[in-house]
Amino acid sequence: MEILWTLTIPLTGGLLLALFGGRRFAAELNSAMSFGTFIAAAALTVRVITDGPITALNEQFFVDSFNVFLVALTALVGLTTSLFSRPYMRIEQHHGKLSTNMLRLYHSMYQLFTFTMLLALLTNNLGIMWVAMEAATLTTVLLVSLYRTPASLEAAWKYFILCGVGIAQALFGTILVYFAAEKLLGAGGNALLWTHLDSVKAHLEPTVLSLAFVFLLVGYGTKVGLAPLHNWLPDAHAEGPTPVSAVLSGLLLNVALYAVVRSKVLVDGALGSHFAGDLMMGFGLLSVVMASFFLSRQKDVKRMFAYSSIEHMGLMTFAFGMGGPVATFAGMLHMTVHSLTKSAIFFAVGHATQKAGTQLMENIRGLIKTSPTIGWGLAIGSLAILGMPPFGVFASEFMIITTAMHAYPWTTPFLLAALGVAFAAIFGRVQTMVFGETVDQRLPHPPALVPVFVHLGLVLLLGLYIPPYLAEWYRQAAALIG
Amino acid sequence: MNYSGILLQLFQDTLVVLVAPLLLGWVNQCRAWLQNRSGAGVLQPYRNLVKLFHKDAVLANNASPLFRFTPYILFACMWLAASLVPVVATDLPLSPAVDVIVLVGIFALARVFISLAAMDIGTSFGTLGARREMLVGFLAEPALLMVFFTASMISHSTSLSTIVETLAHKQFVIYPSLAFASVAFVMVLLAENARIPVDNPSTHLELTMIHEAMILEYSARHLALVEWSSALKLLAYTTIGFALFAPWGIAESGNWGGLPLALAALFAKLLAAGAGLALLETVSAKMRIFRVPEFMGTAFLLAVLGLLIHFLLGS
Amino acid sequence: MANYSGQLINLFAALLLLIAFAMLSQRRVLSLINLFALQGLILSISTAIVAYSSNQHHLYYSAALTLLLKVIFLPWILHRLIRKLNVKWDVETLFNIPTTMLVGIALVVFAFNLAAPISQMAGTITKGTLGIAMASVLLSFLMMITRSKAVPQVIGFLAMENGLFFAATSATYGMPMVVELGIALDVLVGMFILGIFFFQIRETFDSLDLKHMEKLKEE
Amino acid sequence: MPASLPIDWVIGVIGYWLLIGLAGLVLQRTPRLITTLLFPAGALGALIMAIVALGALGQAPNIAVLPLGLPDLPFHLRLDSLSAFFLLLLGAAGIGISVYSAGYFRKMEGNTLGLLCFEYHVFLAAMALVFLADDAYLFMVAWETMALSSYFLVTTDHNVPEIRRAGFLYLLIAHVGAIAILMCFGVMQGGHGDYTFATMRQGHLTTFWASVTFLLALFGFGAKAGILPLHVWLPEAHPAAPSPVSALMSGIMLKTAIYGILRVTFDLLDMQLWWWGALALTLGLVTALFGVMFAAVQTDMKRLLAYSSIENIGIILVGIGLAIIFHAFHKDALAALALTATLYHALNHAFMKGLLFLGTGSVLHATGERNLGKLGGLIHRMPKLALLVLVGVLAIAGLPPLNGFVSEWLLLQAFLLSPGLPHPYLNMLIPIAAAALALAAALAGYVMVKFYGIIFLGQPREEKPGKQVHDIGIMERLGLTWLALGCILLGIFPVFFILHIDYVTQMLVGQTLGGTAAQTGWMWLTPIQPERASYSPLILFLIIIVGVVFTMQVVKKFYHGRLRRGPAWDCGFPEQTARMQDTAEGFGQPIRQIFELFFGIIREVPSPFDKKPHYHGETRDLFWDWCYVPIARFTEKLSALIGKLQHGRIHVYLLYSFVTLLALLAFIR
Repeated sequence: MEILWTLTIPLTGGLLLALFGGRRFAAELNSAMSFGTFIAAAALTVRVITDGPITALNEQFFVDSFNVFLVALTALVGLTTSLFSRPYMRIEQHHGKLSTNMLRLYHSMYQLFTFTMLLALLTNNLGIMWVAMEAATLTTVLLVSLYRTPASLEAAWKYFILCGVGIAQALFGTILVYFAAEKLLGAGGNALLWTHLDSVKAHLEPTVLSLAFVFLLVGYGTKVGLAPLHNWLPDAHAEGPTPVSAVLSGLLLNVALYAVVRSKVLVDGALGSHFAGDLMMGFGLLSVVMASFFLSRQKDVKRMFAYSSIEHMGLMTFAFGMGGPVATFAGMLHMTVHSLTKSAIFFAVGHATQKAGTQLMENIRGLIKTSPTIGWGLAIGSLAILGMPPFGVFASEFMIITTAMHAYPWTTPFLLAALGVAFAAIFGRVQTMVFGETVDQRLPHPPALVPVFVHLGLVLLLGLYIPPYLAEWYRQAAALIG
Repeated sequence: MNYSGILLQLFQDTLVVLVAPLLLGWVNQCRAWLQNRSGAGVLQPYRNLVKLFHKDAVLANNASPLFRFTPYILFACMWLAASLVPVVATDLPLSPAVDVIVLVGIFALARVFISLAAMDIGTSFGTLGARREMLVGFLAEPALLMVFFTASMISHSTSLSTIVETLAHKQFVIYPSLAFASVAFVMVLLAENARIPVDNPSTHLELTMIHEAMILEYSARHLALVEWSSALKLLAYTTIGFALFAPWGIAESGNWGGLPLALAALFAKLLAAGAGLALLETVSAKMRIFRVPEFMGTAFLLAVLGLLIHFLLGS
Repeated sequence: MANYSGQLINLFAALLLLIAFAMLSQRRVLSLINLFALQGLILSISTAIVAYSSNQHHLYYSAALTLLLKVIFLPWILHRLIRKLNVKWDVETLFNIPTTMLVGIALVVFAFNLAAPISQMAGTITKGTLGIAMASVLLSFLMMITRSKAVPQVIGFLAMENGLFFAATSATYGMPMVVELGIALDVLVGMFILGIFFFQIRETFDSLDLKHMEKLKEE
Repeated sequence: MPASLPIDWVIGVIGYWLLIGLAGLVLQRTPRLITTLLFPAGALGALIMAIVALGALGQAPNIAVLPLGLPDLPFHLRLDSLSAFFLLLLGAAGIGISVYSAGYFRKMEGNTLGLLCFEYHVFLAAMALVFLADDAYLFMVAWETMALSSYFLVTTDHNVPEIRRAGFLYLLIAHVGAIAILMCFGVMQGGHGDYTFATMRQGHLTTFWASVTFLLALFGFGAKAGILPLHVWLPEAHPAAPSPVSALMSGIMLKTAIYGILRVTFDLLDMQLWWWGALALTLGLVTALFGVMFAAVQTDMKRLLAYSSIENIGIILVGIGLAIIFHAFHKDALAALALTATLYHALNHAFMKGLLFLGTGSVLHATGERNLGKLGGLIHRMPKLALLVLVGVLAIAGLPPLNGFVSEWLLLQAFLLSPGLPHPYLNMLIPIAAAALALAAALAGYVMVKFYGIIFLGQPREEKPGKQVHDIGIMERLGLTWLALGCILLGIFPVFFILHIDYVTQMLVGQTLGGTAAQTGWMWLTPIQPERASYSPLILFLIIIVGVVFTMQVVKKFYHGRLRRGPAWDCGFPEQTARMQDTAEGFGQPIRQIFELFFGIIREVPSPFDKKPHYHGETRDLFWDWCYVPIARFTEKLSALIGKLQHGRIHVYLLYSFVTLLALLAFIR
């Protein structure tokens, strides 16, 4: 039941906002819808915590402890981002960057995007999951090009083509999985249902599955932003409106990684080897290293943090690739804290860029002086994302690095170098943006910084104290993933 | 803590205080003879001291308390140093309180204070002298320490009494390491006591002077104390040299019988040493101040070599 | 009948591959679109045959769907687009055609022996076709890489979709209906969005040449 | 009553500090309250900490577990003798510094002060937690919190670009070091995410992995301690910070690194190899010599002190190296001696360096000058400060009878007693090491004479019109007096303190020094046997006093005592100005000349015909050009190379995916 609510609310929201998205109350409606979604998701979460994994609509939907926390996370970030986007978009409109139609498009697409995310998470059917992922691309691609500037168009085009092609590979992978499964489960719907696949994964045809995994990894990996398939990501993040960047790197990447991990489970079951894990570790490590070196030559603040997202997705992929209770636990924790922190950073960055009237970092100065909340938000957020304790990102990095040192020592020098370079790159620039003297104008509307500090507060909490039920979740999920 | 020990200690203390200027006088007299001058006589230092003690003291206007206080500390330190060296007898009651490393420390303390005092007035010469003094000091100190280390490696002890006893009262052995050490020691002695070739105690030539530059501003009683303590310093170094390289004749703890012999030996050695020192000073020429580091570096090197040789040949 | 149908499918598969090559070598946009339509037609026919031979009724629907979408609707849209944007120029490729063909042939070989072990275990009457499907996917990928204008790239994208669809039908008697519908919907919406894009790009750069869109990079 | 456990008290103090910090944030409106109330309150906390730690020394380790941290890994805390010793150090030095700060920050304006108060006390609490942590996670959290809070303290005055740069450099090196420490824990962990130190103690590593662990620890902690070549942040960050913060960082924070090295090497690892010791010894010597050499040529008083901190860390590391060597060869008595010297020097340094940094703080406050070339003659303006600083100067110059000498004496004794190691090279290495150590110690004297003489003695080199220089206030005086007292007591009653350090050596190398050290009464310090070596600072002190008093009396008795004041004579030089005194550059010149090849020297000497002659001399740290610049260049090159991949053409991107796909497909065939 909750599942239906969780899905229908954003869907109806999307349709409603397609009509009224331009009105004055649109932003509030948007937030209200997101709030409803959040409530439904929370109810669903409670339900799952109390009485375990559930399936619905003759098994078309399926919730276990792995995707339920992602659902909750998605709903939460969706809510906070909608709260943030209210004043942000007002200011953009005030700056004359947006027309009413654009605003309508934005609002309705925002809701539809949330819907696709949740659908991709909740569905039990790999095919539907694929459809939802593709739909997610379609809903966001117009948001990326919202400003109609040449750069934004270019970014959107690349985003569309690269992700489309990537996702096509994923479809091929899905077809192969189906091809392997239908011999065991018979033709028809069941052969794509995750629950059924999971039950028979040991008997699936290894060669087909390994082939399938390659396509799935390349496909969904493109959306995760794994190097060298990541090229769309920085453009899309930098050129789209900031709320979109926030949800892209806070949610979309997570969901894509979720898809990859789901398929990894099947492949591991079928092959009984560490093949999938090795591939993921390789991609993860490559992404971390490359991203950190990209980081060190950025001028555009949003672009820089986009690369940092690539770095962190790489780290998660690496963790899931390593497998084992600790690493997987760490991977999921990292998913959570990264999307919280990164979206918080994007909120702060958004307002900072509006104040400075540019995204070029050398023109942003002394935020702490003019608007301490934005400045501190940015400073603390960046320190958190750089893995400074006592923030949650450190907790997961702690587990990942120590496990790697224990299990795969040869990888750690790369990690050390990459993290060091990334630290120098990001922190050196953030420091100059936050500190120092400045002359800036005030914002026409008061910025919404509650979301920023809510997120950072959560991240801080997760660094010092992980609530037992959350830990229990993660542990069950880790057990599922193996 | 037997009374004889304490008595002996007191005796040695007074002895060194009284004898120190004499040694200075003797060295100067020998130099005079060697440069065939008639010389002022052995007792001249005493006369100087008396004269200085009768003069009125003149203090620079901006002299701080530290400046006035320093001569006393200087004097106390040097006196202490001289009286802690087994000059006539070993195992004096105070000797366990201080070993060779501490001795070096005491010299350093005195040096730091006199240099600070020299900088206190803020004249060009004073600071210059202080800098040079510290320059000489930071090279001389480790060299001296290394010399001591060589000796204490041999005697497995850093307390001078034990060193003397092992060196003097064991059967006579030739330690090649000690040879190196002795050369190094003599160089250190020359440098530390402001003798030629490092410094010339009897000129005020600003290009070369070190020790004199520091005490330019002192007069009367302060100057007297400073002069006296430098005499004590010379004596202390000489007696240390005896203790390390010619420890024969020094009396055991508390036997008064050995004392006359010890005294005789001491004076004989002092005569010889003074003459030798004078000879050295006469035959060598004052070197440029820039060469001093090389000179001291050589001393340091020799000392370390001695130590290494001790390890190579084993004890 | 079954064996005939099997042979027929193989024939159509071969045709599919042939068209893929033709698209790879084709210079003119209009004929590209026509080729694309032809491909769709073949696809739907083969699907129908599969449906008939292994009476899987939902495959009829998907055949019909293909016919509607990929033979009639999309080509129509594309035609209208290029008429509106009047882009009838030749598509100059980034590499010259012969090289591309050679690479394509290499790809086909690669795809075949990649698919060989799998098609052994295919339970369907359409054994060898998986390799062909994969080959056509890879070929359209190659085509996207080599074309320097926006429209041909999109056509390549759609052609890839065709290949996938063929893989689905030939190897597995088609995906579940709901998935088919979903995919179709996505393709449709995607096409709309692309249409919008063409106009936006056009009015921003007054050309559909992708070389205008190389600004965003690390310098 | 469980609350009577020492560890609970310590945790209580930590919480108390955090509360004070928050209170500081709250009270931003009323700065007076912060200085008059909160900082003294913090000092009180430090006092309690010191007392509890002193009591906890030698008690059985007591353990606490807080319900925070990772799900499987709550915060484990453990208070054993090692932690207790360093907590004592923290508390004892912290008292003085906090009291001083209460006076020092008077004039700061509210919001900055509130923030600073918060960071300051978080910093204290984090350091205490580092000493207390008993699992890797808590340790790392405390460690990085310490780094973070100190970073924000350093950048208090963040409008100055140099200060920002200094802070960035500091945090960067700290972070890289932290990752290395993390890896070192990663090697030692029991697997399955069991990161408690208890399991690490149980675990047994192969020689190779043990060495990897040690090297990682040496690197990681070395980055914090400022061991060559990771020292570059230190002379940048210490001058940048407000003086009490510099005192905390230099006096206490550097010791956390020492603590870490000791903890990992002697407690967590179950083996020690002799070459680790040799490595540490050599590194320590190089660091010490390098540090003191650079200190001698500095012209900024706080930079000078920072370099002197590098020197002292080097000396401490030498002690650790010796201890490792001895322990590896099962000469535990000697190991105990070396370790005692190390710990004693750590304690001494906390007091001396705290005192000196605070002293510079007062000078800075009074004159607004950090450049030695513009100071001078302050002994007349601020006599109290001058006296207190003199104690610190004599102590850090390693002069008897103060505390710096005691630890150096012990260390030299350890060297002297070392022969007979079963390894010939070591036997060769050790006398040379001793010589180098002696050289460093002697140079420290040079440096300190320069420091004190140029700041306090002579005449003011530049008169600041209208700047009224006044002596330090009561709070400052209290704080400084406490530290100075510490220097003197540590110098005169070493045996008492060594008896307490014994608990630590007992725990680490299973041997104690005190038993022998105090064998002939508490007055005499005898490491092995009385006839081998003995030292009685008290007697020495008394003799010097007696000597001075006696001489004074005699002179007063026989002397008429007439005294005139007049202008300085100076060889009858006609007229002399303050500019004729030796400058800081001048005083450093001999060192520059002797050790020329170690310095990167840049000088602009005016030509004789310059209308406005301008002299500019600066000595650069060659390690910049040797390590850091190349690394930076390499990174830039590499990132430029990788940047080319983001080429901008969508076809190229498609090609990437295509090739990746084909490669993977080929890979699985």
